[in-house]
Amino acid sequence: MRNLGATGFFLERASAILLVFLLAAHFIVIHFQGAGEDAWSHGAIFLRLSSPLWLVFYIIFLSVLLYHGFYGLWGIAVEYVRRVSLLAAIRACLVAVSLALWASGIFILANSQMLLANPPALCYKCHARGSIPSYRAMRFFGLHRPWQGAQTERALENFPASGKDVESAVTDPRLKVLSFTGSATVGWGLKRLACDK
Amino acid sequence: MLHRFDTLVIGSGLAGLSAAIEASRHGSVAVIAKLYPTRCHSSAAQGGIAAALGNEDPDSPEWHVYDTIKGSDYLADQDAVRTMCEAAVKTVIGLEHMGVPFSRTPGGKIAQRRFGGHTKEFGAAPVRRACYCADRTGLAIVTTLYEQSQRRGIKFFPEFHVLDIMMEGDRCLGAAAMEIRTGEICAFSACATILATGGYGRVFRTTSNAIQSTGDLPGILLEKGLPLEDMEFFQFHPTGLYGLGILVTEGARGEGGVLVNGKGERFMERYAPHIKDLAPRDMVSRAITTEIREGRGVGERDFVYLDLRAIPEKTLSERLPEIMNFCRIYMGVDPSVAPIPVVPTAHYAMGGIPTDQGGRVMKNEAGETTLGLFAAGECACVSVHGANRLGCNSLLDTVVFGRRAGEAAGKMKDIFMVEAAAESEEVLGPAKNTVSEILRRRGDEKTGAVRKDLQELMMGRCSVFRNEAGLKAALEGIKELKERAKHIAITDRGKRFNTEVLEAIELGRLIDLAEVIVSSAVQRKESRGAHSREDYPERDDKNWLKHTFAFKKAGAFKTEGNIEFSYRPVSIAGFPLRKREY
Amino acid sequence: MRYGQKGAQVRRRPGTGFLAFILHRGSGIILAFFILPHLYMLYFLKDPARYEAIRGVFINRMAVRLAGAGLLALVLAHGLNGARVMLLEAGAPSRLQKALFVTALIIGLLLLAAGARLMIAA
Amino acid sequence: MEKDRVKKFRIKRWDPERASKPRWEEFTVSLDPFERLLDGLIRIKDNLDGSLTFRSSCAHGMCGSCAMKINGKNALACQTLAKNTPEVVVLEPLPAFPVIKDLVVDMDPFFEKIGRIMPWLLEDGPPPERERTQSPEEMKKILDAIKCIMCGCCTSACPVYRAGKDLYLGPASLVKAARFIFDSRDAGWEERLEMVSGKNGIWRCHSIYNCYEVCPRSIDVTGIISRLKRMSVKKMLLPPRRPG
Repeated sequence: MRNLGATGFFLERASAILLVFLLAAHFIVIHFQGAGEDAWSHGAIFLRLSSPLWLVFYIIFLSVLLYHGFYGLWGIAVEYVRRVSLLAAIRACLVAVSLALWASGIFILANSQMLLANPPALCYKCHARGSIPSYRAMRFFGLHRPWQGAQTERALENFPASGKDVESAVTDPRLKVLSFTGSATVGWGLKRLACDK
Repeated sequence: MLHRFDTLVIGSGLAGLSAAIEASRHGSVAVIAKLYPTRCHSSAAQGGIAAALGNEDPDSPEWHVYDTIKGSDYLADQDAVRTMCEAAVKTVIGLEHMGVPFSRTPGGKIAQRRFGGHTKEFGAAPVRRACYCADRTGLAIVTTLYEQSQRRGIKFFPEFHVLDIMMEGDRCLGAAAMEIRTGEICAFSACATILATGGYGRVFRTTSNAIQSTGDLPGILLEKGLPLEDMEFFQFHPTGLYGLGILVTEGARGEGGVLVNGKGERFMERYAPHIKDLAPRDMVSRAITTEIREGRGVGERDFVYLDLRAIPEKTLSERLPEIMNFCRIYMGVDPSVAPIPVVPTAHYAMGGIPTDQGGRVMKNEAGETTLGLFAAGECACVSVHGANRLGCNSLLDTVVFGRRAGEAAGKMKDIFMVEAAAESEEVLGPAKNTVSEILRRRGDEKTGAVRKDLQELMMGRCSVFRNEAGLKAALEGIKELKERAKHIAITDRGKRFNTEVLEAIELGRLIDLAEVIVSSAVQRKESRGAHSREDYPERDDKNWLKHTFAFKKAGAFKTEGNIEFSYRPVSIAGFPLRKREY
Repeated sequence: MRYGQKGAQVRRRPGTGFLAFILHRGSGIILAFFILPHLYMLYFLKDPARYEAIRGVFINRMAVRLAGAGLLALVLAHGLNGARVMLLEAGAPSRLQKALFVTALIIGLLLLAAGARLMIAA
Repeated sequence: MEKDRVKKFRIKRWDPERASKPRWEEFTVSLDPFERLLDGLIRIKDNLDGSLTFRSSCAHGMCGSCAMKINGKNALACQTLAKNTPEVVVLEPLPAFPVIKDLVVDMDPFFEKIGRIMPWLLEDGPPPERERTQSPEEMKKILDAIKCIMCGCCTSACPVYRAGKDLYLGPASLVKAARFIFDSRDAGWEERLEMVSGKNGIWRCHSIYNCYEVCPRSIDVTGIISRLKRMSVKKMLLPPRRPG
């Protein structure tokens, strides 16, 4: 038990700092798209999960979040529970529940990888709206051209893009169908590009 | 409840804790006190503890001895003073080793500052001798000693009010105390009992002393037929906050503060041309009182100013932070921009339970001691302070003689066996009677009113200046107060934490002590140190170079009221008597 | 004059720090349990139709969108106060604790306004 | 006196010996603006109700006896002036400690907690002939902590302490620990730091600042605890040496 307190405290603070960034990314990508946006549609999630970077992101996010949250709950228990045996039981419960949650998260991620290897056929849709935050975030993580490196068969639905990205998407031979929401000029320009295919 | 320890210490101030720590080397020790250990009044000591460390100025214990004797107006026993001053350096360093967080010089040594009456080369100029911890030296030392007592496994009994000392002839067998929390009276048997209950400044209205400084133990000893020594000498500290009596340490003048009267004069130049504001306390108090009496007080009121504005702000906040705080809180004055209104305030009892240098309580002027009974600190009189104590010598006195008493008391268990007392009327009877007698009283007097009148009386008749007529009137007044005290009605008849009963008991002791103080003052027909008679303005070494022993029993030489007196010569060892000038 | 037990009520203002602490603890507990619905939903990723059906419920109900904004508020409260506490623990002077609380409050409200607009807008 | 101001003291009174529940009682006394609330209490005890029970000693904020809850905030009655209080002064015993009678609470658990952290200087070997040296800068590190008078205001104001009295050491004990841990002369700092880093020590502090707000000695209590936290983390991360 050498200075466990300091370790716990330090990890709690460290995980908090990590969480600031992880949660910011999470909120920007998922929640700040406007309620009508599809950043957490089935396709969008699978698109992200097809990238190893996002996979790692989610594993870290899950672990850090669970550690931070359950360590916090444990801290409250320590403060209010006097009986040592009860405290030990609570501790065991918290550890078990957090591990179970972690395992189920990992299971979901693993499951998604298996689905990705054998996907249902779907069309690709492209949102040419470069200004929205999620686009900027994806650009930041280098994920703004999700179709590059994707297998032809993979389902790709509804991603944000702008300018050059869209051009590359339209000209990419692997993209078969393209739907578009955005201004007319851009739309017609895209159409011309697509026709060249 | 019955308890048995090798050594019993009553009082948890500096003297008590020092004694307890020392005694714990020899056997089991219990400390009982009517407050929690760190609530003692030693923690209010501000300025410092004197020791000729020579860290800031060249210094020598010999000069310290001289200053103390001169400061005492030659009434101190010179051999005891020598013992104290020569032990001072070791004592302070011992305290530092225990962990007292002293302020430091840039070189990392214990910092020292100037204090009233401390000089170099036998009076040449002020010297930096007071080792301090900002202006919370007492708190720092008390806290440290309490910590060390905990380390040594000393058993504390906080909030036990001692009601009786168990005596068997000349031998002390322990004490009976009430556990305030339950009202239960317990007997503490011990081979040695050390009294360290501090002062009794609460006989005066304006005092720097704590509300709990009520002189319980000297009062009890008086009843047991034991003497009290030099009770007429009560020090008035020159700079108490006006109206409150909260002390402004002499260190404030040591750092460069000056006293200013209503005309804006630095009047101490007239009274002590050499060391001015750093003259001993009795002189400064007299000077202030004279200024006020002669109409040179500030405005229409009866105070003078202590001006600290010459001290740089940084020094103020580093070395006198508590003073700054007190002035801001209680006076609404910021000492760095305005002078502080001050008046002399009752501060320290030079007199008390007579002891030898080992803390053994004397039972008569011949120096015969009682077995198993010791005293140290302000409640005791060794006497190292004589007629006037120098600033910073009180902390030194408590620690040096506390330790000596503790050592002597700790060894008692080898020569004096005391068994645990049995629960009997003989043992606990007197203590129980004290309480039941108070509870039996019927009448319409209130403790607070009688106490207030006593304090007013003492302040008016027996403070800085005294005269025969005033003192006689005070004796009459005290007689009346004694009568009134018999009619105090107690409203709280519960057992649990009954402070009303305790206050009535304390008041009884205070009145007894006031009587001894006034009686002693009446019979000493001279002016010496803090005892300043207007009708006898000169020091009279021919007739009065002697300690007063006041008894409450028959068979002595001289009588003033209910008190009888005998005398003990002053020990002179190396410092012949001279006129006292600064 | 004597009063009953409820006779003398003092109006007690909880200290800033205590308020912040309660907010922090409360939001923390709720947020810890927010992991559950997230995982529950993601569990249905294996069945796209089912997943999209559940998602539809969330997207189409205004109340649920508002709840989303509430989640953001909790995250901001927890996170910003966490930042405040960490700053103070890292050595920021104690006398700034109230000012830091107010600062966190203002930043939180601004972020909440911006974020909630994005979350609630269709 | 005309300058007197009438104050109402509303006091929570309880003598567990005689009543099963506390009751509130109101007294009217006159107090000068510059008088202390303690003066008011003494006046009540002297003139109105001798059974009113409270602790007092030094009467100028150096002993810590008269700590109580004044208008909802822990403070010393001897340090609170009449002019700084509203017309009605509400007095209660310190919370979190068992009430003995009226405004007197049992401080034993408080001192017992302080005793747990080995509150004494541990030397490293026999002391030198003279004093151990300590630079003024080193001394400054404990300057705040040595001001403590152990009145109990901080510990009693701490919600964490109130929730788990028998567990959490409480702010006063931690300040006491800091007084030694930051003392350059102390050899036991490592052991003591371990002690306060246990599960009932510094990690229970959530920087609520109640202790800081109430401390009658203006000690930066929470700041000191934060310093301990930093030191503990540093000690975990860095090779063992005495961090500042």
